[in-house]
Amino acid sequence: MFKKILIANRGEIALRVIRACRELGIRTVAIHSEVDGESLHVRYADEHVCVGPAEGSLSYRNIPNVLSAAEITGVDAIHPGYGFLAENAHFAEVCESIGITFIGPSSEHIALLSDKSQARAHMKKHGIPVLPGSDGEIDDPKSSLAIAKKLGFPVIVKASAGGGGRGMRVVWHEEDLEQAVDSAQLEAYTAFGHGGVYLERFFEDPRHIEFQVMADQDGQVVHFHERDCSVQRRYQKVIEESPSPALDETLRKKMGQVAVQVMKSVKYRNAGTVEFLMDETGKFYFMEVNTRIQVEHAVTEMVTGVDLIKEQIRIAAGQALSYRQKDIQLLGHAIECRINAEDPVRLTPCPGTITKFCAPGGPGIRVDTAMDTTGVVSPFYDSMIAKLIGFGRDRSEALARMRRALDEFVIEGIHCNIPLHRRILDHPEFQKGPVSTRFLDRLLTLQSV
Amino acid sequence: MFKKILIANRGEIALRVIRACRELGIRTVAIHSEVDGESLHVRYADEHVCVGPAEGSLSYRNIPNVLSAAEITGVDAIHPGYGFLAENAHFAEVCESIGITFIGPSSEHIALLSDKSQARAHMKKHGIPVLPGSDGEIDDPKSSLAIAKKLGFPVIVKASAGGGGRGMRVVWHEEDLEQAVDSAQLEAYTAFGHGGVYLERFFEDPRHIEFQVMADQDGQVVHFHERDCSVQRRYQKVIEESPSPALDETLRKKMGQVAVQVMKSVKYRNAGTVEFLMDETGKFYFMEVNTRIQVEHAVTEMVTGVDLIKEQIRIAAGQALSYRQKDIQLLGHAIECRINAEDPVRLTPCPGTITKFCAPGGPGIRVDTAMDTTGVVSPFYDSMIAKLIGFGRDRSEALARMRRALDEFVIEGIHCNIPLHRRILDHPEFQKGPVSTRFLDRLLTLQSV
Amino acid sequence: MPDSSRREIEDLVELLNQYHLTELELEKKGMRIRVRRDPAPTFTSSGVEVVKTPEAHLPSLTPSSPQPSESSHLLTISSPIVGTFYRASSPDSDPYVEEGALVKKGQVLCIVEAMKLMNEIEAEADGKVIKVLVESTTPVEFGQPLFLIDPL
Amino acid sequence: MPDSSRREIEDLVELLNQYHLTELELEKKGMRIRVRRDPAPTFTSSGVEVVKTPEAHLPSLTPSSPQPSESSHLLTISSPIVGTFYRASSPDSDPYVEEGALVKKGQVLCIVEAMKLMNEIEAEADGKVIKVLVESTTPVEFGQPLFLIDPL
Repeated sequence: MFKKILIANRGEIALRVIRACRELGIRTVAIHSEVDGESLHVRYADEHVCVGPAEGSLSYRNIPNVLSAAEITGVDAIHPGYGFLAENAHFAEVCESIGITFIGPSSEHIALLSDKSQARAHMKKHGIPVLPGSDGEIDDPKSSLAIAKKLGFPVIVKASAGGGGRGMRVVWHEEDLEQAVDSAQLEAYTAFGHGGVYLERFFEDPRHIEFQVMADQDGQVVHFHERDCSVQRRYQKVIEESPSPALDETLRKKMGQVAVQVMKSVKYRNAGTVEFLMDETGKFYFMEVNTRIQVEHAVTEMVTGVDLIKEQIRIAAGQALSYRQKDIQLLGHAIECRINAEDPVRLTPCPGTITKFCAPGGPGIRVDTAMDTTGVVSPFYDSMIAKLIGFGRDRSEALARMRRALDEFVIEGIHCNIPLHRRILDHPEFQKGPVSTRFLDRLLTLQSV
Repeated sequence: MFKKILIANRGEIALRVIRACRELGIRTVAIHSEVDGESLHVRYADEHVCVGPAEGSLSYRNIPNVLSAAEITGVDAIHPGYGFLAENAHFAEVCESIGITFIGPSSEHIALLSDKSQARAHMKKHGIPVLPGSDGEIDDPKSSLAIAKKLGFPVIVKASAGGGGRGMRVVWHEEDLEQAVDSAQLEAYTAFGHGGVYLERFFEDPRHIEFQVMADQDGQVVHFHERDCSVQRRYQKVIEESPSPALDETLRKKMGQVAVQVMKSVKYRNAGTVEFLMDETGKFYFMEVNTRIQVEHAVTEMVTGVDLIKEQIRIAAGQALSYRQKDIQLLGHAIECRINAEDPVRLTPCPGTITKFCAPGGPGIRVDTAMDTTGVVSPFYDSMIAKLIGFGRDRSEALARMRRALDEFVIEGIHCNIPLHRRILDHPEFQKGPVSTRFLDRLLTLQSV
Repeated sequence: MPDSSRREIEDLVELLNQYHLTELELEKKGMRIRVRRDPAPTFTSSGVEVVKTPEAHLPSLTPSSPQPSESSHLLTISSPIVGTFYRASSPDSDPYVEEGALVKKGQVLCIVEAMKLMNEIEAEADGKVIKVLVESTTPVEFGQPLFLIDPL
Repeated sequence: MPDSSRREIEDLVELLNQYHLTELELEKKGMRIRVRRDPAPTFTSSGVEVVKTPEAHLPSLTPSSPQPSESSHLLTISSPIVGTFYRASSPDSDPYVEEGALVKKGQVLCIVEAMKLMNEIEAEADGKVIKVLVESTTPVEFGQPLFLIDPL
């Protein structure tokens, strides 16, 4: 087992990893930017190294400084968390080359799966159901139009290197295709340095269902059931839950098997998520693999009782999976609300100083946060203040717990999206069960009209 | 279901009940003394009524004022929590007589079971294994000595009305018996207004194992497995865990059946705990029934996923148990540390103002407290600051979680017993497994020598 | 206002209370502290209009005795029990006392009903009823002020 | 009046009410708080003894630039990278500079090794080396002060 791990991240996920390390008896090194010197993740770690100024690209994403920090502190391994360097194949590769274990998949896995178009092609070849779409990237307008017509409008243009909705365009009419492709390519190039795009059929009311998977060195692959992440705003997840109210036992089993098949087809290792898009009839399609631990992993931890971060660390250290598929049971229902610093009207991030922070407690409630009794939401980083997760014996108890916990949550000095979460949890459509990824955008549009 | 419930308590248990009510959609009335007007339980409740000055006997235990508060607020039911009026048969009786539901057993159950000597006799009659001892209370010195000799020294003198170690004397030699009985009687009379005592054989290294039981109107009785409360200091529980490291599956099943039999023998209703004393060989004896929800109920909630308070409320409202015995599974292992305001040297309660309070979070951790980001431990009430409960897939994970959570816990401005908890959790004997009720006293004696 | 400022102010108020000061001034950094205590006040008794029920003091370790009202020579009669306040012995009867009335020590001022028992609340001193603070048939909690009496 | 000022005033009014104060003054930044309660009730109590210095600063939103040292005209040379600090090019060589030495802008002062690369750190101005702040072969983090230079 590792003796010392560097956590190449900040905020709640850095704390999350430090907690796992402490429970495993592993020493920790925090890295931080110049503005984060007083942060909780720095205080919780055994050692800490400043790696640059506030801007993430100069500190948390600064590969030479992060690796130098790993070298001068003599760590065996690096946990990247999510964001920053978590899906940077180059970083994973350099770690491998200097003999520091990158806690995650290999650089090849990251490279293959972060190219969405390439991953699509690979899965299609392996018999995984993928969304009807173009074979690989498109470029000349004529053939694009032919493909789109064959798929039938509306279609969606997606960036191969994409994520978070960038480089995406929905096209409803033939005549808008060419311009949409152009602008998607431009945006993709600007955002990711690679302008390649591909086409897929566009579903109007899909559900976002993802399976948490873990694989070890020996090729053992286990899934931890699904998360339903359909409550999104502009492709950003807002609420996640497990199990999905849209699946029955048969479908759950089938999709779980496909998720495992996806990971086996690339000989995956460590934690990853297989994302599916599902239509109203229960037909599902592979979308992509996230080659990192995700924000919403805590939902799965609550509902299965498994510590995914510790499992990640154990696997990275060469141990075999400590669970078999039959050990992974759904013990109830869990829901996560991402509490963000957010302007209540414009719904934009609003950083600032939290003058009082007091998280809810009691049965079935878990809070992951890097806030103390006060705290700062820095404009340099993402605006998430806390993850609030509620567990109950069934969905209705989990919902009731979340609502009372939201009422208890004290965050003063700054605006946050707790009122929005209340609106969603109080909404009859959400309470009833499955919603599509357009539920929240519709709710907010109605509101603003 | 009830529309409105009055919580006849303060502190973390009042919050616990308010949370359960909110999750069930029931309105709440807090009562409070003059010094508790700003307390969290008052802020969380929908309504609140001041019932007297600081002294508990004049406020929280003041039956006329508590019941008047129930009347003027028009509640259907009263939840007594633990302590104060929770095991007051007279209070339960008056509630019954004025048509307000007392959320707990009937006044007859409380009366029968709070007389330890009477309860002992009842259980013996019903074939429940009880500790070898006197048949009922003793009084004349001659017959007492005869009984004691038959039992064999050491014996223990116990008050019928006893609890918390008061009115108890261990007697090692014949010649000390008479004086021990006299002084136990005096102490019992002073503490409880009833001086009756009885004799039992004294075990030097017993384990304290208790079973959480719940019974409904229809006579259905279910147990939620055991809690091991052997870590005690002067008969006060310090750490509780479930399952007990001292039981195997066979013994657990057998004791669970006896616990259910105990409750069936008195036609019990609502939540209660059957306490057993167990010797090193696994022989176990009925000790007493606690006719209330207990401080340590959260351990059982964590390890079974059941919300005991909501179940109490549902049963009191006339609903059937929502669990059958086979539904109650041990999902892992849970440990509770009672965090008390305590002088680290003299180990006595030390009330005061907490200038900063920040509870640990993350996976597997639950905190029940009435502290905000600051708070007051009042000299008028008990010195518990918080209950820290950790859950893990097994005992070793639960232990690791508790240790890292104790390290994270920030309580500034007063002394508390976190260092003591660390010492216990770090102790090889405790880590290895089952300890006896004398473990902690021995540990502390060694220390102070 | 940042919480820190609020806390600062509350700290000063606490000191003010603790040492019974009139004025307390604090400047930071360069440090300038000014304390002031005015001689015992004298003031006129008339024109008491509103006396809010004294609530909201920070949680205190010591039992808070009912605060003296602004016109501190006035006597506050508070409810010694929890119940329902009645100004008269029955719906048809006249109130026991009206504002302006002179009362004798021990005279019944009102009834607080608790658990079907009628508890008569008596004047603690001779005096004039300045204000009836609670409306009839209203629930009252322990310690809630019911009457202001100007003792003779 | 901006909303924030309005809220500030409302907060103060609330505190005034809550603690029954007569006067409450707040100045920001340099911090100046004044509380006053008129008229005070009578009592006896002796002097003010302790006024705690208020503390509590929060992590700041703005990057903390290296603090100017006491003698603020001195120039601090900080490490622009994370790595290991060496005063000489090899274990056998003399240090690049000693305390008291005069250096030219652009002159190499030390090496910080990162990922097997030797990064030469240069003087940012002409001046005199007042202090070498780190021992050779020590790990340094980003922004860690290495030298104090007295610029000429």
